[in-house]
Amino acid sequence: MNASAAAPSRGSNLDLPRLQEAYHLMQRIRSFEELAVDAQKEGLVLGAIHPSIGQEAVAVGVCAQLREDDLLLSTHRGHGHTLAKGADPLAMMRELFGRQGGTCGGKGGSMHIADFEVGMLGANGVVSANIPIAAGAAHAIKLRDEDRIVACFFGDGAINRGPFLEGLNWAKVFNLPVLFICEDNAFSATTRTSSMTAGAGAAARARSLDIPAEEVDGNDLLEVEAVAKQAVESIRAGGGPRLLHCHTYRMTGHTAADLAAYRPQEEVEERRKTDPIQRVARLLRDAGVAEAELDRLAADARAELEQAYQVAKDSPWPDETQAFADVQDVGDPRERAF
Amino acid sequence: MNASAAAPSRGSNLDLPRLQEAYHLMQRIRSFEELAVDAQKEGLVLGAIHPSIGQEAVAVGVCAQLREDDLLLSTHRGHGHTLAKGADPLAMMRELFGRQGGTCGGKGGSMHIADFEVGMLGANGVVSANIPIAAGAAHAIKLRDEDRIVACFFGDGAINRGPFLEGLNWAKVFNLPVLFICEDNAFSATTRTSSMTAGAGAAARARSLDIPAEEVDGNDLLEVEAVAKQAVESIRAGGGPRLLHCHTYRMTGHTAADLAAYRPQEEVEERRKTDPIQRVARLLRDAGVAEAELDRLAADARAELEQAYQVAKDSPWPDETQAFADVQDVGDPRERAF
Amino acid sequence: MSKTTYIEAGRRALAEEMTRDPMVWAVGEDLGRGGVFGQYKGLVEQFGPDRISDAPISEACIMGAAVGAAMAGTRPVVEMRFADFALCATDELVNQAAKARYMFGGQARVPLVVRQPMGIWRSSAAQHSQSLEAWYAHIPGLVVVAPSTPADNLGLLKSSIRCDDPVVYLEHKNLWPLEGDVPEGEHLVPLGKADTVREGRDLTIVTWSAQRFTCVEAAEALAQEGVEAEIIDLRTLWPWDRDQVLSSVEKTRRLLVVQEAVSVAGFGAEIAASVAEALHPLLAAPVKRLGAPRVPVSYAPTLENQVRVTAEAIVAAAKSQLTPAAA
Amino acid sequence: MSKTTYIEAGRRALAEEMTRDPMVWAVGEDLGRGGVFGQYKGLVEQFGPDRISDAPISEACIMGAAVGAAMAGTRPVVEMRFADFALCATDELVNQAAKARYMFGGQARVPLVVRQPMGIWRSSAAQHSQSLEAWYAHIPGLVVVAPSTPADNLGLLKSSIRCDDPVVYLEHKNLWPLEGDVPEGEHLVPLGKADTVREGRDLTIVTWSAQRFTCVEAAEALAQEGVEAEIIDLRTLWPWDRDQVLSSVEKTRRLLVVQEAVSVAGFGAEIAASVAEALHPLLAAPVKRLGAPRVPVSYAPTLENQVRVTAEAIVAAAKSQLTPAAA
Ligand SMILES: Cc1ncc(C[n+]2csc(CCOP(=O)(O)OP(=O)(O)O)c2C)c(N)n1
Ligand SMILES: Cc1ncc(C[n+]2csc(CCOP(=O)(O)OP(=O)(O)O)c2C)c(N)n1
Ligand SMILES: [Mg+2]
Ligand SMILES: [Mg+2]
Repeated sequence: MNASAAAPSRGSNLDLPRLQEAYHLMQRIRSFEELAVDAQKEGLVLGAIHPSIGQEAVAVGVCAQLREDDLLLSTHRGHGHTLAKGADPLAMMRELFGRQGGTCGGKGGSMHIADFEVGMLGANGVVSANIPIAAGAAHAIKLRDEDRIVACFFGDGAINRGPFLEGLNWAKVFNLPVLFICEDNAFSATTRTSSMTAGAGAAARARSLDIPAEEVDGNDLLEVEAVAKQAVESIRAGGGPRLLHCHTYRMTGHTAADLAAYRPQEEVEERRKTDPIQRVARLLRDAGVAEAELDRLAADARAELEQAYQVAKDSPWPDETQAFADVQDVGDPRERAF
Repeated sequence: MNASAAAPSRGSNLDLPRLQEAYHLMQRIRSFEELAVDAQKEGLVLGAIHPSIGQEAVAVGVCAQLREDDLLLSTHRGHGHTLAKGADPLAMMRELFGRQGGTCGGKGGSMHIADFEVGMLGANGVVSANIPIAAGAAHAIKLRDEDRIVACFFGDGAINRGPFLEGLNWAKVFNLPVLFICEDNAFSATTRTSSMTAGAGAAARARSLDIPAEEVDGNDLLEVEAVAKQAVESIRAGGGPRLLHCHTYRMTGHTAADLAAYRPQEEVEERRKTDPIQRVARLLRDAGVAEAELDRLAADARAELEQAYQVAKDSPWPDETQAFADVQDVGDPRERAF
Repeated sequence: MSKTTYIEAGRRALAEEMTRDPMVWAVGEDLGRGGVFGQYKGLVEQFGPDRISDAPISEACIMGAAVGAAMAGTRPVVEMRFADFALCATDELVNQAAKARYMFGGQARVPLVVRQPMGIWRSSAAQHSQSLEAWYAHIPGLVVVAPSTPADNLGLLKSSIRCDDPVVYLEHKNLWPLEGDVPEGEHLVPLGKADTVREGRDLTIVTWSAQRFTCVEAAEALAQEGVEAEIIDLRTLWPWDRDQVLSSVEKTRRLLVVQEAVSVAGFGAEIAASVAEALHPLLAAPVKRLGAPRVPVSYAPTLENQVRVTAEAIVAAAKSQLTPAAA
Repeated sequence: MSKTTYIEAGRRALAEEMTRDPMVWAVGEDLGRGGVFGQYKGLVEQFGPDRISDAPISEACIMGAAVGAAMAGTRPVVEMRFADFALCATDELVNQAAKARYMFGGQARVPLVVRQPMGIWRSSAAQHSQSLEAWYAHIPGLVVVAPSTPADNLGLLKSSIRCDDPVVYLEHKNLWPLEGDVPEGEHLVPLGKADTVREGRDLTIVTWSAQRFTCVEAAEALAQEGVEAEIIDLRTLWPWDRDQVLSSVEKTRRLLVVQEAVSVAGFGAEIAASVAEALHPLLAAPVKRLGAPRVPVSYAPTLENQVRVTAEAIVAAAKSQLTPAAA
């Protein structure tokens, strides 16, 4: 789907260690979310979670191009981005379980995971709201004359909110170092996004703002990597904002609780064949990596996350006094309440 | 500037009576605003006014294509649109002076002029806010299965606010009968809009939403008329929303009080040569209309508006009890205030 | 009478009004699949996708378009999904919907109902749990409604749809499954009328929305100890039923206001201040408010619980008002 | 001391803080030409267009970008032009700026000042005249400041810029030309401290922003008749100076709150309710609020004047509190 990016070479000169690492990371993300879905059924995950199962290639392909000090702004469907940016899955699982040691100390939950240590400035419960925030973080980078960049993920539904336009316009006008990634999984909650979207979507809209944009098969890790790499290099070199429009598919319902009965099962089955993890597995196999090695990587990922699950489950609840901490410096948050 | 619209034929087969009428209307608008500027200096106009002097061809060229029962949504710079839609200049002048008999009974002033009798559903003090409202009015027309259309004017600065994107997307998704007109006068208050705008502007953004858009010389009445006529016909026939991007120039400051010292006087002088009223006068002269007739039309317009000015000036202030009328049906607005 | 849930009562109200008046329509994200909580289930099958309309994720445009559609002769019911997301449409609601009629000198009417599911709903955290009724009560032009029972959700939603003013309609997410008796036929509850949930001589508890039930629980506990609390559920916050509140406090001489929202600058302040202004010489104890501390709502239950007003807190507050020292 | 205007004091505050801390910058529409009221005049020449930055007409993005820029290590001062336009950025202020620190478990700081020129300014009508301080006082995470004098505008804006919390900074448009004494050197006014404008034994008038001066006028008239009013200008609305207000009312035993905003659910309700809760047994008269009726602001002066709180209204209210019948 992407004409202008260098066609990723397959098989022959693959960077196998890197690809195995990516495969492992994708498996860790998948395991995290599968376990989180299970944990919700068991009542361990307390609020809504939005799995990105089937979309892992976007998170992994893009974030692999970032440095640790680059910044990330994510969405309600942000576990994959966050893990790919290097966050600790145990702290994330604890956050989902609302426990001490969670990334936000149990105050945020899945939709507000943040890990400032790895440059992850927050998921967001408000669709599209992270876009101006990302532009602003990039603005700070410019003012501080740093060479960091910002990656901002959002969904296909988010492009119909005003902050998408305002944030992209802002980033272009101020020539800011930000990579916008539209993770187009075809759905906005229970609505097929195409039914509520005019025009060809994120890339077309970005181009109307003179922001260079590429459309890629978001389930093809190598394509995502190649195009993201070019974009990140250009942005870091001062070339201004860019947008990647990644076509993918949401394999689960909107939330873990959504059965997604509004779409034909055949469609889901058809799309399952393009599972991004299986595609990487095929690449590795074709390049001669042994099945046992693939199994080992998958099992290792699963084991790590099962361990995180167990530890999170046994972690204590936040201390009640924490409810009143970190509100603000000025004024007493308890005043006049009781 | 407009390739696809039928090239307006000049001179030869002009509809002279209609063009004289347009000329008269443009002169009425010009007189209204010149007198309003004077009146502000004399302390008669109470709040801010935003003259559209130099932009009259857009208002007149577009509104001439509308029926009386079509709807209009306008902006803070809306005197021209409103007069072109058929509103009574005396009621408008009274509104500017804050008097009884004003279009809004003195409650609104220039930025909130509305005249529902001629389908004018309101100017707006919030940039871009009229765009979703226009889409909604068109939505009502569709639900009621009427053949009316909505015309929605806004400035070049308005396209950087989110409601522009949301409103255009909405209109396209629901295939609504609305004509968007971006009156591009090159300025957003004291800022040159190009310095804060990414990409080529309104038409390009509309096209990215698959909304057909034309760019026209907004100071060329015949071009505006021709392109607006086509657009209105298409919309009324159920063709969905369209956008006109009209390039014009704001001859005055942003408000009547703004000296616009931030732009070179030469630029203003240069643009004065393209004054839309003088261009129509030339057309009429070239077609054989006598200078005396042109003078008569201008003088008639001026006299009508001077009369309105005088009457407005002598009109009584609104009765104090009106402050508490038309707030809402439910509840007493005076309760607990004093 | 029949048993119905709060959510079903809202659904029925909308269906009845849409049947009665072809100009009533609803628009919001995911309505075609029944809405995010199922409040619209089955309605698209009954009324078609033009009148139960999906929307893009465009809260500002949902609200703004509704203003235009209302001014142009229809009666939109707009769904904000969570009250928190209505903050993406504040200009449209406050600067446009609320002011259009007045600004335009009475030419416009904006008959528009904005449904905003509100309140704390287990582990939804800071961006999905707010109660901002005080904001809307402060804005001239808006009516503010917060039903607590299935019957009221039926009768008040119907009245709101018939009202020619823009109405902010706050359903509490925790109440969706609540069952209650609902009249069979046409049932309208007038805007601006409070409901005396329980009579009592010793103090007046004024509340609204889900806290009604916490207050009832507290009143039952108080009754065990011989204290009879009168509970008034305001139901409509603007206009609020001043007469009923004042005459109750004239009888009981004590006022406790209970709200789920942040107490500071919450709507309870309006009630408490109004009663103190009007009845000071009569009061046997200071007016008193209970509400959330001024902190965002947390995700973890141990933290989230810290901002909830509990029945125990209500009992304690009521008792403090009855001790002679307070008088 | 030297004489300075309110608008110039704000300009000086920003210039001083930008000089002191290179991470402070300002962004808003038309700032390069000095801002819509001239509050930024000359600053772009001094600090360059990156630090006194123009912005597109994108209030949501101005606010949202400021949140990101604050989290990423700078200290933005954002200009909303009119408080009314901040309603285009409510999600960004309330759901993002105010909650980020808490939601993220303390990882974020959002040091951000939102300048919102507020209030009635001759014939600006409904969309350019609002006073919505009560809204922001209700939102956990926000600081709310409303200076009334040049010295306070200098000292409070500087303190706000140094504060690590998001601050809603409400300058009153009518006060721009007001002259007053301002200290020459570094002048900081602490957040949360009220100013006792005038001492008096007979009643306490609590006010803020431009109404301070109407209250002084009223107090002078009252003094003619032997009534000595104490006037407290809150200056900061959150946190408000509860101690100073309560100790004044303990002395005077009477409270009158005067605000320009709509009285219903206005911030005055918080003050009145708090005082009634805390000092009921001591009060010699009921607490009392004055504010605007619940109507949008009109354009024509005869109508606009109907919503203004005048010195005469304050005198009358004060006297009603002093008549024995009220006690
Ligand atoms: C402003 C706002 N409106 C509505 C919602 C409710 N909501 C949460 S996720 C979602 C769908 C978002 O679709 P998309 O942007 O495509 O992201 P995806 O969920 O597909 O990853 C909606 C409507 C919200 N969180 N914020
Ligand atoms: C949301 C909002 N932001 C800012 C303003 C202040 N303002 C009034 S007119 C204007 C410039 C608008 O420019 P444009 O849209 O090009 O219209 P023009 O004035 O040129 O007709 C601005 C910034 C406003 N009214 N509303
Ligand atoms: Mg999606
Ligand atoms: Mg312009």
